[in-house]
Amino acid sequence: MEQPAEQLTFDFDRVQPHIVYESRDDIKLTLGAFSGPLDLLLFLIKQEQANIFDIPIARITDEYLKYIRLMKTLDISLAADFLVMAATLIEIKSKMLLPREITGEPEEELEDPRRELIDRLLEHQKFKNAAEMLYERCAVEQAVFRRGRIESDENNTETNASVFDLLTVFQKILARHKEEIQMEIEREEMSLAEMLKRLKTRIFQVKEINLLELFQMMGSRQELVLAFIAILELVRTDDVKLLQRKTFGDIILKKV
Amino acid sequence: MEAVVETEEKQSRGIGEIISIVEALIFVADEPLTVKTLAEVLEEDKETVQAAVEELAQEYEQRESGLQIREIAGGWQLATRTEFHEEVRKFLKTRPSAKLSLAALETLAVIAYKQPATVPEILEIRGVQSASAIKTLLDKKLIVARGRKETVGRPMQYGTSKDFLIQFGLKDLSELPSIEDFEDLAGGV
Amino acid sequence: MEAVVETEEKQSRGIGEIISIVEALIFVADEPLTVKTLAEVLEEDKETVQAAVEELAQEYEQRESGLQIREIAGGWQLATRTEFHEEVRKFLKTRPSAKLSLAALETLAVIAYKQPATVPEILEIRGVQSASAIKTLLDKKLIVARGRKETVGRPMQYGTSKDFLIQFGLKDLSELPSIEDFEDLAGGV
Repeated sequence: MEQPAEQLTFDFDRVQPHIVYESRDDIKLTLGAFSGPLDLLLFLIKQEQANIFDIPIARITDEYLKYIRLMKTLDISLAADFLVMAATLIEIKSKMLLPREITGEPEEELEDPRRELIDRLLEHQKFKNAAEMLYERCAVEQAVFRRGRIESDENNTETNASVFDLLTVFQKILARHKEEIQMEIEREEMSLAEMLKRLKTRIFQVKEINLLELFQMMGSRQELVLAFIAILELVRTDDVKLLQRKTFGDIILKKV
Repeated sequence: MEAVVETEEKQSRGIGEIISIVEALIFVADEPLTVKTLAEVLEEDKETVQAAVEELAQEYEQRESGLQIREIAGGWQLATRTEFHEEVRKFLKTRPSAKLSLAALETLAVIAYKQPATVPEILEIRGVQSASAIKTLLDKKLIVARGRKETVGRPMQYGTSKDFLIQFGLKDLSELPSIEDFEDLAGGV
Repeated sequence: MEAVVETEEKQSRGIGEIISIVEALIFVADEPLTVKTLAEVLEEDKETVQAAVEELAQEYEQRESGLQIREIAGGWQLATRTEFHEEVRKFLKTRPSAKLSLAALETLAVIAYKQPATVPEILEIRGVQSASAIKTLLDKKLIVARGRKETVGRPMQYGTSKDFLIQFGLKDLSELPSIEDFEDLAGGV
């Protein structure tokens, strides 16, 4: 599986999520999915035409919970993060309801319970805009094409590797290995008599068999053992003899 | 003669010849070629090669070629000019494929600007688990693992890859607009 | 107005533009491109395209480019000029040695994760002979022999080298991503 220097093309799934208000209490989700709770919040704030620095927390919380309920009725699996945000919103809402005079401190010095959320929203918005910029860059880039394959590519069957590739490759090997083991289990077990018969038929056909090649053909450890015993048996009964044409050379099984 | 003739082993090449060889090498390379590599193969100094590459790029520009020599991912590459993308696409019968979700795109933006970034750091900014987006980006080789962060749990850190620069048409990371540039937009919700 | 305006879908192109598009198409094609194919993509007649291709080939000739547009196997192809074969060959040889074939990469992955690993063990996991891959890895100094295993046949054991750590940007082996690192990612798709 060589990898040609292929040019990737991307099409960003840019379907923007959209909520349509059918009536006062009935909202309808049309398309897409929000990339996260912050994304949904930004959308709701925009929808309400609210100021991000002065979020009408009660109204936004209601809308947010409405959306979550809708997702549930539509049986869309909801990431836990959406629920965490719901809890955060409710907490902020309740803090906002506390009468401020009780503390006796001037209002300006009180920390706005929304402060942290606003910061996160602003930070998130920045990256959302950056993502948009990346999208546009890539769209332009897709109008540029690299050269087709040339001869020098063909003898270059190399791949670039990173540690992630190592792991991915290793996982693939393990998966492949598992499959092979399963196949072995399904295979019918062979008896020594069958193996003897198989070897005899083969040796009568081809006269000579390379022992190493024969062993490599065996699909399982059990077959390997059977083949070994069968060969010993055939040598004992003088049906075949074993040859080694040079020192450390391959061992050949030859019909007598 | 007023100039001292140097006795060099290699024959000295004219600038025209250097430009031609640079063109041939950029063509056969399947990745953007750095001036450094070009200089090594040519056994010329980097300044000469840099001048040659720039001259070559200009030549392509001037003769309104269907191709362009451009700087990308720290190297030089031969590629088609954007104007003709319709015809090229028609011939290659390609339609943009391999979708990247909004989530993946956002995750990529976070990694591009915060690199090296860990999963918890990405979660903090995105407000949502990004595991599958990270997996997608790794599969598409837009990001790479960059070792572990020496902190609780030793989380893996991610950064953008060379392929990221290539796919997004960037010379290097400094070509990315600064993240603060997106702030004004943020206020305008 | 004196001229009858034809209602054609495509805008008519000048010869210069046709030449540029022909150049771009020949560049992106994997195989030599026939005039017939070019004419079809461009929706121009074959005579026009033939003239454009010939003009383009001549242009390359005249400006002493490092490349040539040549007719081969009934089609047209962009290729390096033969004069520069020495430099091209030299470049192709010096391509980054960090690149590995898939067989070598697989073998390296098994050794990295199972080290020390013997040839029979690698065979057992990969299901294919890995002798030449092991040789490649030894040549590239990515793995080293680690003594023999005290078992039948006393097979040689292999482990990853210091160069392996350097090339893959790892501080030590504990930095190798673990299955767990990516389990969440893989599961979340």
